[in-house]
Amino acid sequence: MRNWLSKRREYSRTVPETESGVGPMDSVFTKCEKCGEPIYEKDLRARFNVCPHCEFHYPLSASERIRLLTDSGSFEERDAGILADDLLGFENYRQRLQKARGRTGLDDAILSGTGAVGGKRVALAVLDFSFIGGSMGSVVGERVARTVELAGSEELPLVIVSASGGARMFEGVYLLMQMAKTSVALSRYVEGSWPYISVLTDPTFGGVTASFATAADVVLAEPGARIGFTGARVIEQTTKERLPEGFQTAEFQKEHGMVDRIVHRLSLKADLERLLGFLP
Amino acid sequence: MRNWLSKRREYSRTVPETESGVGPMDSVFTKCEKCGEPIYEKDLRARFNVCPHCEFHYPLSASERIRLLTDSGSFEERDAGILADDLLGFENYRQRLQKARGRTGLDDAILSGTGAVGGKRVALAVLDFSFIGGSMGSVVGERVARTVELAGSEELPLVIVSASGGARMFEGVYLLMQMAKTSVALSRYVEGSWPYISVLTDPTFGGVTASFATAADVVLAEPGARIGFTGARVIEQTTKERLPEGFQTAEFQKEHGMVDRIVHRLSLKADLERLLGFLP
Amino acid sequence: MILDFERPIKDFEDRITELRRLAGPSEELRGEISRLEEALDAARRRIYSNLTPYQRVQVARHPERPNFRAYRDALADDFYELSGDRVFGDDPAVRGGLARIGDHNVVLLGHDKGTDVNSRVKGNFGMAHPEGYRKVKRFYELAARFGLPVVVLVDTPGAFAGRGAEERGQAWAISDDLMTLARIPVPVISVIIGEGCSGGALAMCATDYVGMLENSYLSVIAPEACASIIFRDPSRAAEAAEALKVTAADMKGRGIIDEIIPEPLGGAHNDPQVTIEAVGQGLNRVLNGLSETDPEKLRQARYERYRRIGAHATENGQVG
Amino acid sequence: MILDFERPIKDFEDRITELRRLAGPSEELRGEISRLEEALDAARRRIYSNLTPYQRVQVARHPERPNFRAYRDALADDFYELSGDRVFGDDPAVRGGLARIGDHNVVLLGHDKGTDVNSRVKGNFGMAHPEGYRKVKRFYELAARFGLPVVVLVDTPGAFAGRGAEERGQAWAISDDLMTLARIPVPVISVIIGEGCSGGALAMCATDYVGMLENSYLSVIAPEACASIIFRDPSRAAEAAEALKVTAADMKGRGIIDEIIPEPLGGAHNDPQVTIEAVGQGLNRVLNGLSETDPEKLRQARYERYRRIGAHATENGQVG
Ligand SMILES: [Zn+2]
Ligand SMILES: [Zn+2]
Repeated sequence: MRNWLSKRREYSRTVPETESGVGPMDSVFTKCEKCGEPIYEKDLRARFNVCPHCEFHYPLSASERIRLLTDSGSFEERDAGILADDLLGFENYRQRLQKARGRTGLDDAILSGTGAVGGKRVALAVLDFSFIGGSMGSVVGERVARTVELAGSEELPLVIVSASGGARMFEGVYLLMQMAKTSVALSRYVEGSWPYISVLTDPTFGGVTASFATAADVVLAEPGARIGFTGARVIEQTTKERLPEGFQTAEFQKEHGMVDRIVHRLSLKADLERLLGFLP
Repeated sequence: MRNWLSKRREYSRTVPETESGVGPMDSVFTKCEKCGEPIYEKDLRARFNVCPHCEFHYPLSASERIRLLTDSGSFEERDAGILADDLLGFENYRQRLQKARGRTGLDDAILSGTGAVGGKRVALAVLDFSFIGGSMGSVVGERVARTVELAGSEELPLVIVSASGGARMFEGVYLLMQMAKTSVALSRYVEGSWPYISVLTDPTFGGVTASFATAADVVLAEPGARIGFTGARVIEQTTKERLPEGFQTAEFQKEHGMVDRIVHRLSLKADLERLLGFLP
Repeated sequence: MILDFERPIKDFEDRITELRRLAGPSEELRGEISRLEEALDAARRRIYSNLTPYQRVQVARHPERPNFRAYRDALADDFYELSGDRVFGDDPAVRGGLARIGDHNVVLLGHDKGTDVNSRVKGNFGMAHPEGYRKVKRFYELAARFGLPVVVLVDTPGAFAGRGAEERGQAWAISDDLMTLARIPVPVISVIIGEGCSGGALAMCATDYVGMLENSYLSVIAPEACASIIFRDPSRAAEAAEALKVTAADMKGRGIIDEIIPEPLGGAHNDPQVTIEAVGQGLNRVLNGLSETDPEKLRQARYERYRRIGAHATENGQVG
Repeated sequence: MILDFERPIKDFEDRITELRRLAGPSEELRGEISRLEEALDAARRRIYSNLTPYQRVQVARHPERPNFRAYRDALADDFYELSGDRVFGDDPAVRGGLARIGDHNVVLLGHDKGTDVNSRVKGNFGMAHPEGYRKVKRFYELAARFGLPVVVLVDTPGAFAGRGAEERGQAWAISDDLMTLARIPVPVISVIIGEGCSGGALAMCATDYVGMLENSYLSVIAPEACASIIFRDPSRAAEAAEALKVTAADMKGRGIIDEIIPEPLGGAHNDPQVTIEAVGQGLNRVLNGLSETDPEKLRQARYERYRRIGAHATENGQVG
């Protein structure tokens, strides 16, 4: 969550939230915040929010991500209608939830269910950064755990796409326990022999990274995605250390042995198809 | 082996080989090569070749090591009479073996069997640096493997004390295969639940370190022991890099997370007793 | 060190000491002294029976509060420390090894906050690096291999946030601990003896039994950090501690922990001996209970326990 | 690059090219040319059918010899590279991933000597660091988890000897690979395509099937290093190679490997295509054979195979 906000602030400079998670694209044509080139909104949408000029990957909503990855019409949502409960009575949490639900049309920062990827059926969970920064709370934890169990019981490969600023501290210790919840579920799944593929997108931090997002057989990441435990801003504040260029990028994580491959968003589906083709 | 000789050269400056592996102690009284203080041979023997002034650990023969670690009279040697066979017809190998056997009274660079440590029966193998630098060859590999199997079949804890300059290249690929041999044996042993404790003494390098000596549940090392894969001299020659003070010492390896504890020779038996007391 | 809210207590203590000095052997001030002693006792009771969450956080951080070393030395008849992650280094922020507690051989580990400036710095104030979490994983697996119960004493402000920690996969190391904890077929029990903050604490307390000392806390984030994010004002840490519901009582009330271990009046630092004994009795009781349990049942119960916890409701209102 | 002993071959080749140039379209020199071509063929045959062990070592190191990349690109219908040891880094000296070879999905890995100066330096000439061996362990375990056979192409001058490698536990990483290899219940097959030197090679070829290309070598130490130690004279490498018995024929004769895969006349670098096809056929044959085998039988056979090898005799003379 601390990460979430630091990230969010950076973001709001470049990408005001919209339902699709797309940035300054609501006019017919706009300027890429990264390379400054003009982009037509339709081009950007057609490329799932990847700049046609500099290939910068803008945030992508869970629904668009599912459209990107699954064979058309194959996705069936599961576990809809699970809603966060403000058990701590945390100042403004209910309002925040209302606002996020209204703005995104989502129950919470996740969509999950089953779908086909190149004809192969998988259990799929996708986090959505536009819902309170994709922060992990009880609903994300519960739906991830149920998706893992679904994969186990139906003997399906498991694919989870993460985008999370970190913890949703409005839920206090409950969200901490979601790390344990998703881990116990995964620890059972991996006793079987179906693969778990994790896809890390910008940004993935905190409790998500420190639990299910990194516990996969294969870890893929989108170019330039910022991935880590604690956000760079917080680290600089606490350690007073200047961090190197590219710190915590997907490329940095690959160089440090934490990520298997950097995959361009527009080839992500093809990569998943290849990968799943090799595996049970 | 390359290590063995580089080490050996260093050694010969400090510790001419004698049957006991003890250094310049054959006169009644001598000077510690390390601290320069005078030492009476009997004191040194009484302290198992640890200098009473500077605590420098001189090499210790396998038989003395067994006397140090096992309850008196409890050790029963196994697998005696396994002799190296010069299958490659390597120049001078037979002569070297003859010489080493004569000088040390050993079949090869190892003694193995069963013994009691504080009343607890264990399978024990001890390498002897004074036999061709404790280099691993077929006999070391075979007797280590048999000791591992003995421990497995009699459900005993396993203790191996290593001292090895590295590979005995006179045996060419056979010695390489001893690494595989000891590993397959150990991989079965660890399917059981009896502990394997490895003790690293000065020097432990090459094939021994890269196989059974490091594959233990608990790894102990004597103070100042030089431990690694490739010897410092070779590394400096090949990389032209100046190596830091204390490189590859037991303390260095502990700092780098490779060794559990540094144990003074004179408390090694007590440590083993404590350790074994906790374990099956 | 005296915490602000402990000031009145300190004042009474000082005055009593002073009077004793004046009175010397004479009987004169006896009455006055005993009156003050009663006031002191009352003040202690008043203050400590009404600690706010943030005051408890301060007590949990008290430098004189008994920490891992104190428990280890008092409760383990023998402790054989093991070290190293076998891949990069040895992190003194977490320590562990083989220990005998009561009749039980166990793997004992915990965060080491140290006892003086040097050891505190060496132990990075209990904030572990990936090396530390990988050493912890080694301990979990060692325990599983030998069928030994694991006892964890949790006391950390969180996993360390720094460049090296990120470069070496802090998140990966913590995740790996959680996966290992979920898997090992031996009893795993933990007591939060001070601070239990962030995933750095969870990696060592997602266990079959979780006890909390009365004034310890468990939180996803430090109240100060939470305040500076939510309220944009670190000085509102007390409110954040309140809102985050971090106390042992909160956790027990929500069924997240098994037991609150009471502290002596004036907090653990006021009587370490009594505190340590209380923890020791708890550990022995739990070890006796769990050591009989069938490993598969343990894993099953652990699964169900952590699979359940959450603050969510399905649309038909029933909590999932 | 021309090896010294290949010089006569090169001379014939040059003269033939020259004559062809002079002759142009005319028929004149036809006779002379074909005479030279026969001589060239004879020279090749003469030289390559009598290679000394050290000459084979030089052939095994030939920069134009087909290496991991060539086999990967030619033999894998698809190759999905995976990377990273999940604790410190990714070592390009060894590469691996998921691949389809013939009808088999496998985990394919090997030492990457690169194809040009940059990639050779990046891959550290096939000398891996601990990160590399830990990545290899990850591949072994991934294969075990999914029941995929492992195919290893070995081509290394040895595990890297350097400061960082020692600091991060080179010996520990290699030992861990050997322990993992011994354990995994899937077929593991390796082909030594070039250099197979030291424990750095063994960590990747203590397998259920070991093939060696005709001019590859397997040795505990580089002949040059052996010579400088034993003979105190690196220039006596040829003698050392002789004494160490490093050739494929030696290994086959001693029952240490399963098969010698013949190379085309003039060595693999003289006709990579043919060489790669030969290896490919061998891999397919072995994969077809082993993929049916019961996992426990595999482990048992692997155990017996490596438990047996040794050059020792018991006093009553019978080899143990
Ligand atoms: Zn752009
Ligand atoms: Zn001395």
